[in-house]
Amino acid sequence: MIEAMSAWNVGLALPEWILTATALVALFYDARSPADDKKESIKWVWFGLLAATACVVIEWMGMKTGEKAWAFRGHFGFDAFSALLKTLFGLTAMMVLSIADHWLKRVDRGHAEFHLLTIFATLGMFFVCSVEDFAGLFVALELITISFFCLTAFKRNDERAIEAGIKYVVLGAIASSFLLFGIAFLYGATGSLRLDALGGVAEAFAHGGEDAPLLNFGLLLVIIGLGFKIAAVPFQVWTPDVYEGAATPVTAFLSMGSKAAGVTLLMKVARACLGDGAAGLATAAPWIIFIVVIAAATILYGSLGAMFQTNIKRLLGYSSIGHAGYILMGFAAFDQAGFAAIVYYLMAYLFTVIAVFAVVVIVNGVIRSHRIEDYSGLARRSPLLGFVLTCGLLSLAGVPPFAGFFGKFLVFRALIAKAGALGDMGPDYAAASVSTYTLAFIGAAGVVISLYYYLMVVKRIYMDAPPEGSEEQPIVAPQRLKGLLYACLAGIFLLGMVMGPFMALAESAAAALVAVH
Amino acid sequence: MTVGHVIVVAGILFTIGMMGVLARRNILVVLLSVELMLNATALAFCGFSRLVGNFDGQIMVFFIIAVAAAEVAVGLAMVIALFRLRLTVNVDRVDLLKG
Amino acid sequence: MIVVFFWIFAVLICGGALVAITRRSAVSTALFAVISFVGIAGEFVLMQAYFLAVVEVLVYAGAIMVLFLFVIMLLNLGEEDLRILRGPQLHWVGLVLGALFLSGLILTCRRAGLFEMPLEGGAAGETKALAVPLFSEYVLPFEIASMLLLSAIVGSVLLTKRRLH
Amino acid sequence: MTIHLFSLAILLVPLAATIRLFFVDPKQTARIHGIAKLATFIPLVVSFLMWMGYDTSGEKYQFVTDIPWVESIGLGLRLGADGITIAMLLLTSLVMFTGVYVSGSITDRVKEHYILLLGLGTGVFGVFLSLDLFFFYFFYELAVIPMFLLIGVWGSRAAQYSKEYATTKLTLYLTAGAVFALVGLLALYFQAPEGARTFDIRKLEAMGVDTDFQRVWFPVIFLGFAAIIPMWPLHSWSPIGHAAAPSAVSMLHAGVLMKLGAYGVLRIGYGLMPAGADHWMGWVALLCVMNILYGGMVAMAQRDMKFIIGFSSSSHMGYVLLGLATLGVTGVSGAVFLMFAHGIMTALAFGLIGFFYDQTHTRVLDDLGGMIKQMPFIGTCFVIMAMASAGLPGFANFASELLVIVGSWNAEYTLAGTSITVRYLPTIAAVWGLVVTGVYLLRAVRDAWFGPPNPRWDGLKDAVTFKQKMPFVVLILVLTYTGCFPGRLLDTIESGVRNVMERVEAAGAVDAAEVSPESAPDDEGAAK
Amino acid sequence: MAVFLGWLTLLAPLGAAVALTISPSLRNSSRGPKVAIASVLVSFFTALIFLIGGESIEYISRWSWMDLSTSDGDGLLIELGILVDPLSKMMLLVVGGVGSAIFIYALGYMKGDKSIGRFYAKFALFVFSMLGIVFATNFLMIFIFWELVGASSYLLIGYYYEKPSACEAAKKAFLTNRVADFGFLLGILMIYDLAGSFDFEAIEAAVVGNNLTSTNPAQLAFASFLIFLGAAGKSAQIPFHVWLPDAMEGPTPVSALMHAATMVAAGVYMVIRVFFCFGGVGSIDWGWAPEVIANTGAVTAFLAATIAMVQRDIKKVLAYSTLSQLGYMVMALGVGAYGVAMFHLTTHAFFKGLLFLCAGSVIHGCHHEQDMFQMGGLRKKMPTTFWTFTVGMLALTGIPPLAGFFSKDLVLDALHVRHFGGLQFVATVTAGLTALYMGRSWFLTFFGKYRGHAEVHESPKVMTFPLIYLAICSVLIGAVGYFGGFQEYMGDRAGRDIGVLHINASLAITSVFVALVGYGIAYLFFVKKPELADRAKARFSFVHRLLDNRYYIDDFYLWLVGSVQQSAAQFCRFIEERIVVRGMVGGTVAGTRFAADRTRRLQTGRVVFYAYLFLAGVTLAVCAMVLA
Repeated sequence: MIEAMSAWNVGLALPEWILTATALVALFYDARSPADDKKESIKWVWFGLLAATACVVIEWMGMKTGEKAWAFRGHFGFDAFSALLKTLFGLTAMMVLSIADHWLKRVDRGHAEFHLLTIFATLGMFFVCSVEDFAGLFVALELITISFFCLTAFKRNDERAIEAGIKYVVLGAIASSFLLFGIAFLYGATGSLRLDALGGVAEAFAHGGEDAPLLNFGLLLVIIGLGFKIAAVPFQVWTPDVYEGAATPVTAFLSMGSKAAGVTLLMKVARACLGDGAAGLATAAPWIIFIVVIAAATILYGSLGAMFQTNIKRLLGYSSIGHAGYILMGFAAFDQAGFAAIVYYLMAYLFTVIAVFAVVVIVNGVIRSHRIEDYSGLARRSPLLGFVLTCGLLSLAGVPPFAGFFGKFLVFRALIAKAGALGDMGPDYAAASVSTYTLAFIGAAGVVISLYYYLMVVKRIYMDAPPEGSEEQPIVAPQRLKGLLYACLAGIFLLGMVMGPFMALAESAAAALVAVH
Repeated sequence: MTVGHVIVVAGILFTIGMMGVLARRNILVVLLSVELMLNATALAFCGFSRLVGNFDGQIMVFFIIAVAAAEVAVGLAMVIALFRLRLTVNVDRVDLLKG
Repeated sequence: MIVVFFWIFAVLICGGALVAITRRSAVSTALFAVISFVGIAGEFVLMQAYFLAVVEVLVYAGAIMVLFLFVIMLLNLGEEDLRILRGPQLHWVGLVLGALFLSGLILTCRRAGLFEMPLEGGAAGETKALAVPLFSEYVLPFEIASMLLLSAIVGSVLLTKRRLH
Repeated sequence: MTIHLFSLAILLVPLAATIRLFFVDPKQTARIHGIAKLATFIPLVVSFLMWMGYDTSGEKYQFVTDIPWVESIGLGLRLGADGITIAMLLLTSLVMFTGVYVSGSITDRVKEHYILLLGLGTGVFGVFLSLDLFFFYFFYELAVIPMFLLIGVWGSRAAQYSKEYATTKLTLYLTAGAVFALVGLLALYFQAPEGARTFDIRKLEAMGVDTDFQRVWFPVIFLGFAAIIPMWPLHSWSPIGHAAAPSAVSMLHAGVLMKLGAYGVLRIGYGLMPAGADHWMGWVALLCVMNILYGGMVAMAQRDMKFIIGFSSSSHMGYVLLGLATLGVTGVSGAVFLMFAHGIMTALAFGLIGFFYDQTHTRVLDDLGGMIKQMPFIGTCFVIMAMASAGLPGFANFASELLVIVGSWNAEYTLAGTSITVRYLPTIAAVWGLVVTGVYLLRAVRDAWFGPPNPRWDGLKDAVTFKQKMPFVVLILVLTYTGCFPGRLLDTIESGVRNVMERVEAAGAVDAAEVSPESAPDDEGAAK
Repeated sequence: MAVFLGWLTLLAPLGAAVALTISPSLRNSSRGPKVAIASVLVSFFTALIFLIGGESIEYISRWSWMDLSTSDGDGLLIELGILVDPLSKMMLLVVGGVGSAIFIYALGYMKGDKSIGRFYAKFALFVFSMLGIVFATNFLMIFIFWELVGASSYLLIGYYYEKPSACEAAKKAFLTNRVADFGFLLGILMIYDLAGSFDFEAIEAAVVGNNLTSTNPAQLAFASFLIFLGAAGKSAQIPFHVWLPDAMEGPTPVSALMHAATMVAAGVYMVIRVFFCFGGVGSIDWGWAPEVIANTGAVTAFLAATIAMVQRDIKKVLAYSTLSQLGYMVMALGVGAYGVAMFHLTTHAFFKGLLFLCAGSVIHGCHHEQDMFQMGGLRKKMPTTFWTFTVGMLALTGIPPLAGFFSKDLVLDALHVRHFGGLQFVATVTAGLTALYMGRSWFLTFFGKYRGHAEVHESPKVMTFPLIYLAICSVLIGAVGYFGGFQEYMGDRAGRDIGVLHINASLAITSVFVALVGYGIAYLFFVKKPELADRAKARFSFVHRLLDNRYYIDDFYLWLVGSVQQSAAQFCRFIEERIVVRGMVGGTVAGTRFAADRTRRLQTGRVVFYAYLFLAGVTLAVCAMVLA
């Protein structure tokens, strides 16, 4: 163990190296090749992503169950958890690039930059999965954030895109400052930047009743910083604006990639707070209540805010806030089951969100609008797109037999388990237990409210007549994206109906996360 | 002098930076205020580095500076793009996206 | 002695920042911010983080602020803009929030006993002392930071290019 | 892992047909109809075979299929049937089968219609067959969501409410109820000690649930299901939903979907939380009086035919609730039997209303009149339906309502939280409900069918072909057969109910033993 | 064999009804009615066989209909069955004997009606329902067929469904009965509570053996009163009498069948059947119930007779007359003279059936004219009808030696024996009124000059044959019954301590005298000096108006239904729409929408505001943490 941790073992980060190499080669390629043919040819970057992802999978296959490999003297870890999430990020990036190809064809500029920034962001996400200290955490997160700043404002001739970028930069930088300030306090509390150093202090606090103001303060600020990334209330305000303003493929990437990166880090921090005894802060009632309150507020904000939206991307922005709330429900559970639920939730979310945004991109390509009104009669103009979008929205709403349902189910399951467990822990935890149950009911209410606005879109798609004169104008999905749509559809249904194998993956990831090394 | 003093000074600077973000409408100044906040964290790291007695905190300051530089670069680039489009750097005018 | 310097630098930091965010002109804001950064560098020196102090002055007060000034000049805001963007317009809520946050922070420090921890003592943050862990333990974040900068460059170029091909 | 072909087939056939329909050219409507008919006929046959093969003195759950699904959390595709299930399966397959026949008038997006209809059917079958809490919820939602589109796309305006309003309200209500219940289901799952946690209803039954837990959580689960039943005052989605839905969907909705709630109360509420049921159902007996009388009174004030039947459904479901609240074999068997009877009856009603609505495009009584002249067959069927609904002997509704009333007469309803025991009162209200039912149904019959023929409707076409008549004839035959010879079906239901009620009665006995020493004198004083 | 015959008798009309309903060819052919007639004749012949068979054919056959009982006998068991005893045999004779005649008669009356098949299907169904009541072995079975009778009467009264008045009458009949059945079912349930069974045998055993769970007279009286409510509904006793006159909207054979022999008799029959619930046997005190019953009967008898005096419609006169006669039967029930009530029921069935059919014949002859003031002088044109009507009328008014004389005088005697002086007086006066209104219609219809316009003709043979048959019965059956030991045959149903009654000469002379006076007045008013009638009308206009408006009872009900019940319904609807839908649901929706709108407005689009929110969140969290 000690040996493993002190080794360099640079090869372990092969996927990251592949991505780095891809980025660098692309950069040179972009600089050297003539303008016209690199538009299309830059697509090879996609294969770099594929290679990196494949590399992750291969490494993952080669690992024994419960094994964790180390590199960079213990500052880079690789286990089932990071492998699964890296695969997810790789898939996300590949899918986003597929969507983006279609979109870029229309925009007809900046192909190389888009691909490059996507690779950089993905690289950040890969690192996020593996970092073991706050320095790496911070830098990797910033790599993602800065890439996204640029991606958000990618359409720099578009006022809305720039506006979204500005808002994102300003608020993102503030959030980063808070995150850093928090890390500083944690550093002060533990004397180390390592994540696992948190455990000891946390356990001492939770069990010994020792006051740990630095830990609490720092953790609070770290949660705020990461809460910004996952769009948790009250740090969610940027989400709808940025989602609306950014280019659609970027929004897709944001809603899955950026959020998932935040979630990954939160999971890592949360796990660190559990300590070796895996109980740590999970037994600290105030923290539970804190997360419960945030989760409840987030769910309600996301659900309520979306009700009156007329722009589908904005609606999805609010929906993304709501989902952050449900993911936070998993954090409120604060145990292995909760982590497994979150991982499953992310897997389900990936296919769902990509499916939805793919349809949005395709539809926008024809009708040049993101207004929900203009989706009227989509099912008549394109049965496939109508169906995929409906499945996607219903999956977002958390309705069986779609993937989103089982994710939500697991989250609820974990949360109620926690509520029950807290209830058994005695009168000190009564408030925590009650608030956790309350969160479950608020979550249930959120499901209903959110179902309402998703259904309003479905209503447009199926029940309303297409706008005047457009009945004859079918919307055709391009062949390549059709493949993507079918893949997402398969993912949505498989994760929603044949949960066993995916659940096993999620559980092994969570187990790896919680395991003591 | 104690570590607490350093942290408090960092906190004050952080708060001032935050106030700057709240008070100013010029995006450039807003970005600059954010830089103040980042610097405050750097100060805090250095202070805590003294407290715990290793250099990890100071190394963190490096990264902070690097990230701050990157953020500034991107932020300023965006301001330029905004100015080109709208001929303004007033954040209050940047409110197309709302509701 | 250190106490005196500490307070001088503290005043520089806070005063500079305060003045910076209340100046009408963006240029003077940037200049006063430099004062604040110099103050921070001073505090670094007091904490024997010499290398950081140098970096702070070079990178922050130097490069970054110059970049800021450069952009301010580039945009060449007219009189009208400056009038619109005049001075601070802080709502009292912001002040209250800031004060509350600050007092929370101070309270935390007190509870943690930070005011009993002397600043003096400990090893000096010389170049070598920092370089060794930076290029061994923290080489990974370092490399990530390099990618980050690369990304920022690509992004900045993308955003400010006047015309794409 | 055990597999029983029957229970699996009943679930998989509609599912397979749903998938098959995806790949059919939308223009081949005949083929689509064919697939749909086949996919509903096979479950009908299978459920009949299950009924015949069901051993009333055998195992509690028969035809068990148990396929591990997510083993780590104790989740499995567990299907099985007891007597209650069999009755519900028969009901569902009958209504589905006839529903497909009456929806022949649909011409717009036929393929999608049947995909959703069969998906809905899969969900309903799944709920009835599930022996797993998770899949119970899963299939339930699966049944609700297609409803949204079915009503929204193929439905019609319901009085002052648009079909979109109706369908949204319905979907949200049903989902809210279900999600509410889900929290309860999960709590039920977690009350088991670590390691023994499972969604398997059979295992949970065997393990038993802590009494205090039952008392706290029974209302949660009950309320969740009560929204679906629908219990007053959570009923307002139902009449509007009925009114807006197209024929086949109204049939399924009123005929089957509303039964899911009561079934859930029985299977999960009573099956797993007998003490909770024993504790709380007294209040339900009072609330269901509101269902019966209030529903009837509102129906009386309606002029839209579907609204009348819609409110009458909520009135009839009041009897189901009353039967459940009796906590006795007679009343509960009556309730289950009534679920069956009411399902068939309302399916018939909505099929008939749909039939003439397709031609008249109005259901408002004031516009109709004397139509039996133009549509003797449909009119006759409607009168028969009204008779059945009004609780006339010879139809299953009467037999089952009689059981409910007799069962309820002997029941004592203890209001939890108070020392009040109610007797007779709910029964008296229920009997009066029969009068109220008669009033609005006969009025509807008179206003729509009798009276001088209206020349406006001279062009109406009666059901003439076999295809048109078949669904109505089948439903009437079932209604009369089970009404005249309830024996076999009732035996089946009874065997299921007896298994459930044994536990409830045992819990009640324990409860009485706990309570009686100090509060016995109170009961005497509060009786009546 | 006898058991089989019993079931066959019960099911034959059902079979006919089903066959006629499902087979269009049978329905539209001339064979259809014959099948129905045959199915009713079965019950006539069975009745004869049973009566001839005497005690050797008395049995109970049971079939378990709904069985929820366990092996050790707990739980509910509902049976259907055939109970053959003197009472059901006699009732079967009434239903079969009168029913067959009416069925045959209808063949002529309904000739030419397009949907005669449908008519006979409903008719047969009605007979089936009635037979179910006759054969019932337990309370639930009687209730089941009770309801079926209600339903089939609904179908028959509303036969002319195109006539709004017919639909209304059908609905009224059904709902009035439903309201009464509300009481009936509750009564059944109370008895179930008391005796622990629905079965007549078991309940009787419990009553005789004093095994009831409660002997509180008030409770028992209430139970039997509730059961009587059911009877009052079917037998059209005040206050449930309103449906019967309206029910004349149905074809005349229907009126004859329902209002002479079957439906209205069912109420009385049921009370006789369960006489043990009314103090007929055993030593248990049933409280005030019998008295209420007797008084109800008296009030009904008197009020109906008075209303009958002012009716213009020949069938309505007979309808009120039926009410009045039922009042007699109920009076007899009230005083415990069950045998006498049954005797009057039997005779009444024949002569009232006869009268209705005669009226039908008149209506048929006058081309569906029902107003007596549009008739007159039909004596010559319709001799058979005239003579048979005369027989029926004399029987009804209790002129010896016709059937009504015996039965009505026994009722009077029963009242006398039980010292119900007041009731006896009312009954005697009513006998005079009966003669008065019957004489009035007799004179108006058959004497004087023809006042109508259409060509009048005698009815065909198929209609007059049943008239003659019933007339003969009406002449004979009273004497045969009285002297042939009808009351003894009814056994213990003759009453607990009333025993077998005999004609009391003084009572008989009084009643005959009163009847003759009635006829005299009728003759005076409607033949001798018609202007006298008008003058009386003018003189006592208040009374006339009261009678013409049927004591305003119908109007009261109309108000009750139209205003009170509709207002209640509208009130509920108001609650539904305003409070449940708009208030609860709408409130939730509005609340959510309000919250949603507020939430949305938080997104002002201004990044500075966002920063405020951000800082507010942080500060809130920090403060909470520091304070915690």
